[in-house]
Amino acid sequence: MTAWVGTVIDAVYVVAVLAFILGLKAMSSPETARRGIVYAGAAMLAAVVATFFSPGLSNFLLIAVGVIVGGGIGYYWARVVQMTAMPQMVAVFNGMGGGAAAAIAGVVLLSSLNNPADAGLSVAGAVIGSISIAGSVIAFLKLQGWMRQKPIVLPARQPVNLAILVVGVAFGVYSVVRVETIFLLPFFLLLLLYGILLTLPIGGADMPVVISMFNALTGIAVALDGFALVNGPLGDAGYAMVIAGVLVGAAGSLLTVLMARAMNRSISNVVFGAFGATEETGVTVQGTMKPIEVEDAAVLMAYANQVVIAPGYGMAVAQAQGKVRELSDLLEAKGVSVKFAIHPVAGRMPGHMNVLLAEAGISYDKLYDRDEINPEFANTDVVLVIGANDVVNPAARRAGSPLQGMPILDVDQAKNVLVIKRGQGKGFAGIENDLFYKDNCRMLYGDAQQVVAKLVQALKRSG
Amino acid sequence: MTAWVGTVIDAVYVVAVLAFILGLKAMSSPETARRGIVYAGAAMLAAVVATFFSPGLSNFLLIAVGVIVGGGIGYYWARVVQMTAMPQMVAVFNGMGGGAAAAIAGVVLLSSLNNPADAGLSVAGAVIGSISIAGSVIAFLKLQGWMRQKPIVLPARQPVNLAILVVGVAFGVYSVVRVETIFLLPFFLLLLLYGILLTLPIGGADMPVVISMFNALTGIAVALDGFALVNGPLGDAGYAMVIAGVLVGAAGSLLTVLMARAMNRSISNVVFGAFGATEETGVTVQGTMKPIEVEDAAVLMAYANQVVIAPGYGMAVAQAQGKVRELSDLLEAKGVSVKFAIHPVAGRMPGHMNVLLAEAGISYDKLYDRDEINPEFANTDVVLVIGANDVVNPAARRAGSPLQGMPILDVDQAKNVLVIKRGQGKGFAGIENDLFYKDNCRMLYGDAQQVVAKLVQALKRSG
Amino acid sequence: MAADLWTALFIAILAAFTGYEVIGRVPVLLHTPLMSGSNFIHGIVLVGAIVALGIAQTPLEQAIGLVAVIMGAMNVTGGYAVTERILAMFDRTKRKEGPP
Amino acid sequence: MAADLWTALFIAILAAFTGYEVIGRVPVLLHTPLMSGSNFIHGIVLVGAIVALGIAQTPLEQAIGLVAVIMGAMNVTGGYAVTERILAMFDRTKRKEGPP
Ligand SMILES: NC(=O)c1ccc[n+]([C@@H]2O[C@H](COP(=O)([O-])OP(=O)(O)OC[C@H]3O[C@@H](n4cnc5c(N)ncnc54)[C@H](OP(=O)(O)O)[C@@H]3O)[C@@H](O)[C@H]2O)c1
Ligand SMILES: NC(=O)c1ccc[n+]([C@@H]2O[C@H](COP(=O)([O-])OP(=O)(O)OC[C@H]3O[C@@H](n4cnc5c(N)ncnc54)[C@H](OP(=O)(O)O)[C@@H]3O)[C@@H](O)[C@H]2O)c1
Repeated sequence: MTAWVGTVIDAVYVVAVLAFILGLKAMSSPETARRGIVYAGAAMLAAVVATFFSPGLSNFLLIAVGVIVGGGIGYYWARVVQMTAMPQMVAVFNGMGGGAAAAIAGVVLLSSLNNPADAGLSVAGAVIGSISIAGSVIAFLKLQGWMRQKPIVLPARQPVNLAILVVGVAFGVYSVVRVETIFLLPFFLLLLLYGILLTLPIGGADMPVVISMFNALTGIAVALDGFALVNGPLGDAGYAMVIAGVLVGAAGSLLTVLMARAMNRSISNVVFGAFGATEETGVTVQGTMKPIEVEDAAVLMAYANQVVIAPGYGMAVAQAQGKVRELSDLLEAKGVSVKFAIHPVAGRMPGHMNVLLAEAGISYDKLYDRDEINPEFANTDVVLVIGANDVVNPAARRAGSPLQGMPILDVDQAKNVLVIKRGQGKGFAGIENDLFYKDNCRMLYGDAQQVVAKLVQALKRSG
Repeated sequence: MTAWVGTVIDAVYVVAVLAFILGLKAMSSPETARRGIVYAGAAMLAAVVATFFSPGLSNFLLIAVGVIVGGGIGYYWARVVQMTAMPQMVAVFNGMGGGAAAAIAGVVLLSSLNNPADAGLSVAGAVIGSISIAGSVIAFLKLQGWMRQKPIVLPARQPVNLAILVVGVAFGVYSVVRVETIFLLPFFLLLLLYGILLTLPIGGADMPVVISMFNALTGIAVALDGFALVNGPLGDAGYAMVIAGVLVGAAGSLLTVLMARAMNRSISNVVFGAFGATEETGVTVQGTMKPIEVEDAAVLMAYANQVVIAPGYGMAVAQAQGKVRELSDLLEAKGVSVKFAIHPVAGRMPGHMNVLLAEAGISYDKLYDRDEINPEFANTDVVLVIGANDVVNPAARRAGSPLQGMPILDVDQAKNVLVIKRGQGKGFAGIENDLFYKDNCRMLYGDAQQVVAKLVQALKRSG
Repeated sequence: MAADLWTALFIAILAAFTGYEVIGRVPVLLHTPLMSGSNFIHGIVLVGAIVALGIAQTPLEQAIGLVAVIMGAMNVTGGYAVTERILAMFDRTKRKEGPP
Repeated sequence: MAADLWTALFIAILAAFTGYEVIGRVPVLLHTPLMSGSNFIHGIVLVGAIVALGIAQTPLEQAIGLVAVIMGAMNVTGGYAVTERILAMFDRTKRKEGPP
C-alpha cells in the first residue's frame, strides 16, 4: 500500500462527514429532506468502500460475508415491512447499531485490555451499546405486538435495575483493572439484562420517545468506540465515528426532548414513570353515547358544506387510510369541501398521520395542522373523528384532568361530530372522553376500516 | 515542566473553545448577549494565561511587555471613545487581529520556510491577514473622518488591483519555493497595498459591511496560522486557533451577508461597486420644501395625541439623542403618546439607533421596528423625522428608483410630518426625497441637536 | 496518544454543537424521518466493525467481529431503506396540485 | 504530520458549521454587537502570537513576534471592551418598566 492510499481514505472520511452533516441539515426541512438521505447514503457507501482499502486489514472474506449477509437482511426487511411498522423498524436497526458498537468494544477489550485509556472508552461504549440493543429489541417486540404493549411493572424495579447496572459496570471495570477477559461475560450479560428491564415497564405508546433515546445512545456508543480507535493505526476511521456518533448523539438527544415535549411529557416521566398504568377516578361524565346509523351519517356528510376528518391511532391500526381517501374523493365529487385535521401527536409516532395519509395519496394541501384548523371548527358542519380519542378530548381544557394543558383539536365546536371507534375503549391516556357524551356527537361503532367502507358504500348508493 | 502541565493546558484550550461557542451563541439573542461576552472573555483570559506555561517558550520579558503595552492601549482606547465611534473601533481592533495573524505567519515563514506545508499555510494566512489589517485601517480612517468618506475611485482600479494581488502572492509562493526570506518583503508590502486599494473606493456608509467582511477574513487568517501551528510542539494552541478562527470566519461571513441584505445590497456590490458615487437623473420632483417655525412645530406636537419620532443618521452625527430624550419626556408629561420608529438600517451601522437611544436612557418599550409601527402612521398626528432621509423616502415604492424595493418607514401617511435637517443635503443613497415636497411635510432646518434643543425650549415656555 | 484524545475531544464538542444546532426548530412532521435518518448515520459503526474484524486475531475475536459487521451492515442498509421509504412519502409535499 | 492536518480539517469543517448555525437568525439589532463579539473571539490570535514570540530566535523574528503580541493583545482587550460597552446598553432591554 502506498502513502497516497491513506490520503485518499482520509479525504473520503472528511467528505463523508461533511455529507452527513449536510444530509442531517437537509433532513430537518421538508423541502430538502429527501435529498438529505441521498447525500448521507452516498457518503456512507464511500466511507465503507474506502475502509476496505485500509492498510493492514485481514479477514477480507469474513468481512465481505458479514457485509453481504447483514446488508441483505437489513435491506430486504426494510423494503417489505408495512409502512405502519416503521417505528419498530427504526428500533430494530438502531438496536443493530448498538449491538455492533458493543461488539466492536468487545473486540477491542479482548485484544487490548492492557491499554487502560482504550479499554476504559471501550467499556463505556459496551455499556451504552448493550443497553441500546437490548432496549431496542424489547421496543421492537412491543410495537410489533409480539409482547404485551401495556407497561410491565415488576416490584421494586427501580432499586433492582440500579443494582444490576452497578454490578454490571463493576464487572467491566474490574476486568480492565485486572486485565482479565473472563469478567467480560457477566459484564455484557448484566448490561443486556439492564436494557431489557429498563424498557419493559414502558408502555407501547411511549415507545417513539424511547426509541429516539436509544438512537441517541447508540450514537454516543459509536462515538466512544471511535475514541478508542483514534489511537490505533487506523485512527481516521475513529475520527469519522466520533463525529458521526456525536452528531447523532446530540441531534438525537434534542429530538428526544422535542418529541417528548410534543406529547406533553418529560423524558424521566417516560423512562421511569410507567405512565398509562394508572387511570383517572372521581370524575363522572354526564349524558350518554348516542349511536347513529351509517346511512344517516352518510347523508349528513353528503349535504354538508364542509367536512373535517380528524384521524387518530385507530385509523392507523385499522389501516383505514385507503378507504378514507375514497371517502374524501367521493365527498369532494359531491361538492363538499374536505379537510383533514392533523394533531401533532395523533397516532403513535410523530408525523404518523401525515405519513399514512400521504401513503394513501391524499394531497398535502388538504392536511391542516392544529393551529390552522381550530378556528374553522365553528363553521364546520360535520367533523368525522376516525379512531382518535385523546387528541379530541375536551377534558384537556378541564383543570385536574391528566390531559390538562395538552393542546387538542376543538372538534366539539362543530355543528355535528361523528366518531368512529369499536366500542367503549379508552385512548392512550386511559381517561374518559367528554366529547362522546355531548349533544352534537354521534357514535359509529366498528372497526375503522369497515365503518369507512360502509360510509363509502352508502354514499355511492345515494349518489 | 511535568506532563500534567501539558494536560492542564490542553484542558484549558478545550474549555475555552467550548466557552467561545457558548458565548457566540449567547450573543445572538438579546436576553443572553451580555452573558455571552463574559463567557468568552473568561475563556480568553484562561487560554492566554495557560499559554504562558507552555513548555519550551522563551522571551518571557518581551511577551509580558507586548501583552501589557498592547492590552493597555487597546483597553484604554476602547473605554474612552465616543459611543458613536464604535464601528471604527471594531475596525481597528479587527485590523490588529489581522496584523497579528500576518506577523505570526511572518515568524513561521522566517523560521521554517523549509517546511512546505507549514510555509504554504502561513503564506495564505499572511495574505489574508495583511489585507485585513490594511483594509481595516482605511475603514477606520474613513469612518473617523480622517480621510474622505466618499468613494475614492482610481482609474482602471480593477485590473490594477488584481495585478498587485497576483504579483504579491507570486512573491510569497516564490519565497517558499526558493526558500528565500528576502522575497517576503515585497510580498507583505504588495498585499498591504492591495488591502488599501481594495478599501479606498468603498464609501464610508458601506463600511459596516466591509468591516464585517474583514472580521470574517481575520478569523480565516487566524485559522490558517493555527493550521500551520498544529504540527509544531505546541499543537494544541493551533487547534484552539483553528476552531476559534473558523468559528469567526463562518459566523462573520454569514453576518456579512445578513448585514448586506438588511441594506438591500449584495456583497460584490459593496466591495466592487463604488456605490454612492453616482446620482439618479431624469426624475424631477414636483412641489417645494416648506419650512416651519420652531414655535409652531412645538405647538403642533404638544396638542397631538400621538407623536412618532423617526431618527436617522443625522441624529447620530449631531449627537442629538440626549436632547431627543428630553423632548420625549416633555411631550409625555403633556399627555402625548411618544413612540420611536426604528428602521433596521437607519444610521450607519445595524442597531445604530437602538444603541444611541438606549445610551440616552430611552426605554426599550418605546422603540418600535418597521413592521410594528408602519400600520400606525395613518393614525399618527405628527411624525418628527430627525436627520433621516433614505429610510423615509417614498421613492422606494417607485419603480426605477435606486431605492426601489427597500422597505421604508411610511411616515408620509401621517397627518403631519416634520423633518429636521441642515439643508438640501441628500441621504446615503444620494437621491432626492419626494417626502420633503409633500403637502403634509414641513422642514425644520438646522443641526439636529440645536433644533431639538429649541423645540424643547419652546415646549417648556408653552407649558 | 494523549494528544489524540484531546483532539478527539475538540472534535466531539464541535460535533455536538453541530448536531444540536443543525436540528434547530424541526417541525413535528419530520420527527420520525429525522430519527430514522440519524439512525442511519450512526451506521458509520460499520466502518469501525470492518476495522475491528479486519484486525481480529483469535477465533473468538473473529466471531465477535463478524457479529459486529453483520449488525453494522443491517444498521446501514435497513436504516437507509426505512428513511428513504418514509421520506419518499413526503415528496408529495412538493406537488401541492392535488392527488396523483 | 499529514494526519494532524486531516484532523485539523475535520475540526475546521465542524467549526464552520457550528459558527454558521450558531448565528442562525440573528435580529438586525444584534448585528453590531455580534460583529464586535466575534472580533473579540479571533483575539485568540494572541495565543499564537505568544507562541510565535516564545519560539523566536533571531532579533528579526523577535521584533515581528513582539509586533504580533502587541497587536493580538490590542485585539483582545479592545475587542472585549467595545463589545462589553455596546452590550451594556442592550441590558436595558430587560427593564421594560421605563427610563431609569
Ligand atoms: N403521535 C405520537 O408521537 C405519539 C407517541 C406516543 C404516544 N402518543 C399518544 O397517543 C395518543 C394519540 O391520540 P389519538 O387520539 O390518536 O389516539 P388514542 O387516544 O390512543 O385513541 C385511539 C382510539 O381509537 C380507537 N380504536 C382503536 N383501534 C381501532 C380500530 N381498529 N378501529 C376504530 N377505532 C379504533 C380506540 O377506541 P376503541 O378501543 O373503542 O376502538 C381509541 O379510543 C395521545 O395521547 C398521544 O399523546 C402519541
Ligand atoms: N444602518 C446601517 O447598518 C447602514 C450601514 C451602511 C449604510 N446604511 C445606509 O444609510 C442610510 C441610512 O438612512 P438614514 O435615513 O438614517 O440617513 P441618510 O439617508 O444618510 O440621511 C441622513 C440625513 O441626515 C441629514 N443630516 C446630516 N447631518 C445632520 C445634522 N448634523 N443635523 C441634522 N441633519 C443632518 C442629512 O441632510 P442634510 O445634509 O441636509 O442635513 C441627510 O439627509 C440608508 O441608505 C442605509 O442603507 C445603513
